[in-house]
Amino acid sequence: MTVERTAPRAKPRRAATKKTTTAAARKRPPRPEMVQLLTPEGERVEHPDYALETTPGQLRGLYRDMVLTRRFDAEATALERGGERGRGPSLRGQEAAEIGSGRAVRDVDYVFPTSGEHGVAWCRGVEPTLLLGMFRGVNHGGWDPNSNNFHLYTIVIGSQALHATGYAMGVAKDGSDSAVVAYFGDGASSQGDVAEAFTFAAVYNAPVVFFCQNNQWAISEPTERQSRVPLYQRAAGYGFPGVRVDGNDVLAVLAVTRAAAEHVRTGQGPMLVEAYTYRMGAHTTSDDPTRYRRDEELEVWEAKDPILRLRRCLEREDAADEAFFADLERESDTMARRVREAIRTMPDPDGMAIFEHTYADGHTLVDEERAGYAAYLAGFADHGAGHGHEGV
Amino acid sequence: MTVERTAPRAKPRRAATKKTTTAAARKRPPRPEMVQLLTPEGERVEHPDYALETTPGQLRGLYRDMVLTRRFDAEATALERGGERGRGPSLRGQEAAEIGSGRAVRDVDYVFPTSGEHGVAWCRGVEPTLLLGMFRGVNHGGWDPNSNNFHLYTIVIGSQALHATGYAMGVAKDGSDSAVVAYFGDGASSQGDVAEAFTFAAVYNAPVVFFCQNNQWAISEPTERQSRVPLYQRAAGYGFPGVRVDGNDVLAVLAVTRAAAEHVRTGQGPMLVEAYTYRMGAHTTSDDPTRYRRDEELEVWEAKDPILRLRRCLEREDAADEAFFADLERESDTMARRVREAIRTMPDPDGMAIFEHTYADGHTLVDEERAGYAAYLAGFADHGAGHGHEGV
Amino acid sequence: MAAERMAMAKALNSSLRKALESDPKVLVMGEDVGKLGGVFRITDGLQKDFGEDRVIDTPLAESGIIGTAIGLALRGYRPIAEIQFDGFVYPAYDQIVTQLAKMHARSLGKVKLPVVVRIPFGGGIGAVEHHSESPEALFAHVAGLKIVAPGNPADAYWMLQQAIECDDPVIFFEPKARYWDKGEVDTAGIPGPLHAAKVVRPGTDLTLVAYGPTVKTALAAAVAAEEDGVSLEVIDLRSVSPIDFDTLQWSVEKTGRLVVAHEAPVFFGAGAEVAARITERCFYHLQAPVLRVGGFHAPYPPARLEEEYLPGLDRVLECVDRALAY
Amino acid sequence: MAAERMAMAKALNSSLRKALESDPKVLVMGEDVGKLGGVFRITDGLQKDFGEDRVIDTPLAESGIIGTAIGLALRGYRPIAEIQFDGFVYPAYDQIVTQLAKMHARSLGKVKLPVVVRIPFGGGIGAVEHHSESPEALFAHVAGLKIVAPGNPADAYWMLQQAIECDDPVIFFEPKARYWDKGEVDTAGIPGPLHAAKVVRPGTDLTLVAYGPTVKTALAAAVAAEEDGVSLEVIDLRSVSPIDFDTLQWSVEKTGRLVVAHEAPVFFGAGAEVAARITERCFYHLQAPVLRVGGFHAPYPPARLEEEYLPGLDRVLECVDRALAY
Ligand SMILES: Cc1ncc(C[n+]2csc(CCOP(=O)(O)OP(=O)(O)O)c2C)c(N)n1
Ligand SMILES: Cc1ncc(C[n+]2csc(CCOP(=O)(O)OP(=O)(O)O)c2C)c(N)n1
Ligand SMILES: [Mg+2]
Ligand SMILES: [Mg+2]
Repeated sequence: MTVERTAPRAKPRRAATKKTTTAAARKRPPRPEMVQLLTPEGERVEHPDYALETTPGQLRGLYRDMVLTRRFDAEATALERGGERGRGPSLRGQEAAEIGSGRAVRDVDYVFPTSGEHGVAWCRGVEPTLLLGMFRGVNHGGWDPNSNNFHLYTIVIGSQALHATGYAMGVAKDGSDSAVVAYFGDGASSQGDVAEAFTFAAVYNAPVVFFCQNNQWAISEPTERQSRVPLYQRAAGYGFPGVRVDGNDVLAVLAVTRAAAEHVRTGQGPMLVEAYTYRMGAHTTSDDPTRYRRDEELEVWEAKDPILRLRRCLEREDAADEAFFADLERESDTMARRVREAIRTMPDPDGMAIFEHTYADGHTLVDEERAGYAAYLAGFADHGAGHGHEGV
Repeated sequence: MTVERTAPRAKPRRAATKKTTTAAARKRPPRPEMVQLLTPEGERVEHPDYALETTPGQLRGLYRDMVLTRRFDAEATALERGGERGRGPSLRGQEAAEIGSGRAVRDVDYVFPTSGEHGVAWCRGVEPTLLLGMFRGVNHGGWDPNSNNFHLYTIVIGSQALHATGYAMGVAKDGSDSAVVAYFGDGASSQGDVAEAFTFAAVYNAPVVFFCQNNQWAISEPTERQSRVPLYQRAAGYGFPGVRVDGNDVLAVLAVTRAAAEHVRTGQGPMLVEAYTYRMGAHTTSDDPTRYRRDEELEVWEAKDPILRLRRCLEREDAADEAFFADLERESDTMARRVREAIRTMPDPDGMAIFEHTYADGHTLVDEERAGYAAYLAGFADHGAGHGHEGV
Repeated sequence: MAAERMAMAKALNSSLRKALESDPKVLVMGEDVGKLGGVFRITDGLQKDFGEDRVIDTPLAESGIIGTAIGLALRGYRPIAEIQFDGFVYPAYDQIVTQLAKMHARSLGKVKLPVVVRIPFGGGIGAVEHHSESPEALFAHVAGLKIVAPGNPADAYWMLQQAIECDDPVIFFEPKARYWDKGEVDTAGIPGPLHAAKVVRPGTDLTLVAYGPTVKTALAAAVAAEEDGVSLEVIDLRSVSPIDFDTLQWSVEKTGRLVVAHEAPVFFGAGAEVAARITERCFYHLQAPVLRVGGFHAPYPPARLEEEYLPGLDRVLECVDRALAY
Repeated sequence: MAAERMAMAKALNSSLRKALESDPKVLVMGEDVGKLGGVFRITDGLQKDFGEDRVIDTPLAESGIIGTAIGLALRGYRPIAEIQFDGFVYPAYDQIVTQLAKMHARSLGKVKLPVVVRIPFGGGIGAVEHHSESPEALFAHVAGLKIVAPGNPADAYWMLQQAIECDDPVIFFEPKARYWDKGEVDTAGIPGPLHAAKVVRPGTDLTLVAYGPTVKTALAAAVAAEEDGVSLEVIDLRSVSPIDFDTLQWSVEKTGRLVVAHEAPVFFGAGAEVAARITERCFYHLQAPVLRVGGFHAPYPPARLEEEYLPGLDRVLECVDRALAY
């Protein structure tokens, strides 16, 4: 597998999307900066380095993944608007980047997400309602990363790139052929930790795919505030390949991530994938994108919607019938109900939970504070509602 | 000015050094990965991108700078061996990198050293004995950076790359045409701070030259422990040019740094210069290089000695006579004596100095501790030598 | 008359505006401080009025923000850097404690670094991890820094002005849970010294010290205690480095009892330093040990548990009761 | 008989060797720990015997060292990371306090991070800036970490063994000025609990607490005081998080007086926490306030001033005198 490397350029070049191509042209298209296998119109295109064979069933599966992911995200966001606590980022628009990459890796591979890869979590088989605890404010994650080889969400941006690299160093020591995937955003690419992860991964030849979701924005800051050249180019300076893929094209993301995982697990060291996509919603429910971006931009990207695109492909290729779409809508509604129900019935943790899990092997101060707090609570039980002045 | 960018490569390619070149070949030599204008044999070669006109006087000046720098360094190191406190890195072998770059910039430019650029300090006109205070243990630097536009030595590796970048952002705001130079080592290139400096400098188009002295070693670790591709290539991934120069060739370093400074001061944003050189001595007086590197390596590099090389050139071009070399030796001896004398007579700071300069605007706790300590000392004055048990 | 009732967020915004107006060397920098006006809108409208050159959106790298702020200060600027949330200051910790705090001393006084680091801190806003921490003790231990935290809009306005004018680096902790609380701000007034503690409610039976978000709790506790016939003297510490021990001593010599409340974990927190020093200064006056109430030795908990974790009214009053029981 | 007289450096080296031998998951990593054997030679010979795969020279990036150590721990390894000097730990501070300390809690106990961070700390070796600091308080305030510091070779050997066996992250502070001091080490012995303080010299008039490099000073002070007819009970704290307050309380209830000595600055240092808590526990037993002697509120000074800065014998004795004067 070869990966293009081009000289720095002030503005990213958009891959040309042709409506019609002759067979000859399809055989040897010019190598575009961004890998694309599916145009926004749902038409297949070929790429010299990345081929992908698909069955109609696989296409439907990817479509279902994306639809359910979007619905899950919408539901979680709506609950927050409805007054539920917590703030989580919305991934609307990034379903192809998440599902394509999530479906590219195997069970034995290991994924380090940043803090909102619900789509990847879905692919890993993580029970969706487990993801809600942290945004509902009942825990900070709390699932077992080893159950699905899906690490906890990491909120401090960039940190997990190092954890993934260390994990991959361990994989290499074990002689295992697992691939490790580290997700991060365009904004996070500026963090020193991500650069150090690049350095360590390259020097130790660690089997880690750095998967950067460039959704054009870091809250209110456009990607140009992080780099004046396309982000995938950063890899070359650290001695490993980088590639940009159309992040709204689930087939291209799947093919490229699969190739990247193969690259790293065959001992060639790390690889960077930049998925060029777009955050269609607000950063969080308390964000207000009208302050910093224009409606026209959203319109441009709505035309490239990853779900719409695959639907057009399914229709074009006659890979799905009406019943499929109707069934999926029902499934989606059911899932939404289940999410709402799960949120509604999610029990608040017991107050004493504060004193659990700070240490694995115990700590006398925690014991002392636990006992003190229990006595304090017992005081209320003895004397009624205490001073009754809670609420400041 | 164009700067080569090549694809990553596992091993740095050495620039070919030819003994004889035809006029035609000298006009259009193949563009080597590393810029060189003077062979180890002291013969001039040309480079398509970097020309340098020199007078015999200038060559003698550079030679003098290097000889005095080496002598200063040797003297400082010897004093430590002689039992003086403190530990400072030795720069032997890196005189061309320091003098070439130090002489390439103007008075209005601003230099951020790491912690041992005595040669650069010399070029900036910093009184040499001022540099000794920190290694003698009487202060942490203490010179006024603005006197010579030469910042304090920074020991925590990589930090100063950000200070230089911020300073350069200020220069740009002021509309000044100063160039800023940030020195760091091959080891320091792995620090997140250096990567963040690259990001900030590129995004704000800051007029900063990143000058990396790749002396092949970070204490006991070879440069391959930091990167699997040549370090100058890192710049391209951040969107600015990087170039490797023969760091033992004072003429090439001068020409390249001058061009880089010109590049940054003309609003083209940052540039990275990697000076490919060698640390001939131990890292510090308490280091033991025999544990990690082989004598043969040192021999190879001794043949490329930067001072020897320029001496050969001076002789070849008849640019200096016996008297010049004799005078320089005397000057060097005098300077050495002056350094020894300065060290010997350097007064210990007063104990109360601890309470100075923590704050510019004062702090009541410092006042309280100062008063308390003064009273404590006064107690001894009153009662003789106190308990007389000092010395644990 | 320049006195006006406004929220702390507005007071901070006005104070930044004032500084940008009065000194062309003042800069505001941080993540999302420009067009968005910061995630809490503290810098709202400033980039529009002062330009991108003075109100600067930075790359997402906290070490880079502080490191370049230091460089800008070396060039003669007076940068005010915003760290988006308390829990994101740690990537900048090295630049703050090793460079920002020490460069003045390293230069034997030749270099001054008038940098203000604004950090919204504390909990009570129902946020996810890293958005509710109180790291002030981690900076107060480090010589070369000054640490302050306003407890009301007027102090927010004036203390920020004074921090910006100060030639030393100041870590300016803003109690984010109090951003929308209103108070009288007299922008024409004459402020007291930046590092002086203030008796915000006089009392006779026990001194209750708080700062930042806990000042409001302490005042509420004093009201509640009064109903029970107990007179609390509430002191707003305002400055965590230096600490105004003189004012505390004066109060404790009168009341004989001291309770310190802060959101940060009690272990190695500001309360420990206050307790140790006041006990030394007031050994013969104290009728009870200095007691501390604050966060537990645990990571800041998820939102649904923060009421349990934080020193709320009941926990403060219980601590006061314990001190009075001696 | 496995008892042998050896320097602390040798004891640490033997302890690492033992750990590498007994558990294939144990790794040693850091800057220059391989061929060079570390700048203090604590890892001398380990790479030669256990290979580059287990004794790993890392790139020069402290955040990267701790961040990848966390990843290795997640994969089932037990990394022992060396930070070359105290003053170079801050670039890793974020990974330590935000990730290493909190991941166990974040996972509700599902993830364990048995990582040891070895840091040579303290002054007295005549070094340049950043090579003599005592940052333990900056870690002790952070829940999720355990902090220990041995004061003699035997403790160095055993406490390191125990730290490596511990399933929690441990910051292991090594008193570098004591590396070459010798003591008896019984590698066949049975060590006491890792976090227990030890009475290293019994006494009756005043309790003197120290840890790491100041234990030696405290013992010397006790000898000197004895000449003056004063009996000091010296306690080696050994653990800074948790702190064994029970042992301190037991001693102070007997002596009625307590002095805490450490090299770190007094302000917000470990002495503050000890003073606050022991005053609370022993309020009616204390005949004097708990006094603290340690570093000043200033950056660690240049080598020629460190004797003035450090709590040496005279300053400790003067503090003891002050406590006895109550
Ligand atoms: C170290 C750190 N600084 C700041 C933040 C606050 N923050 C959360 S998300 C975000 C934007 C991240 O942008 P990007 O990396 O592009 O990811 P996206 O949200 O666009 O997926 C910021 C600044 C953080 N979480 N961590
Ligand atoms: C953050 C940090 N970590 C570790 C050190 C200790 N240290 C001092 S010099 C050095 C090697 C630096 O190597 P390099 O950057 O190549 O510079 P050189 O000494 O070779 O010029 C190390 C590890 C330090 N000064 N700062
Ligand atoms: Mg983004
Ligand atoms: Mg080097």
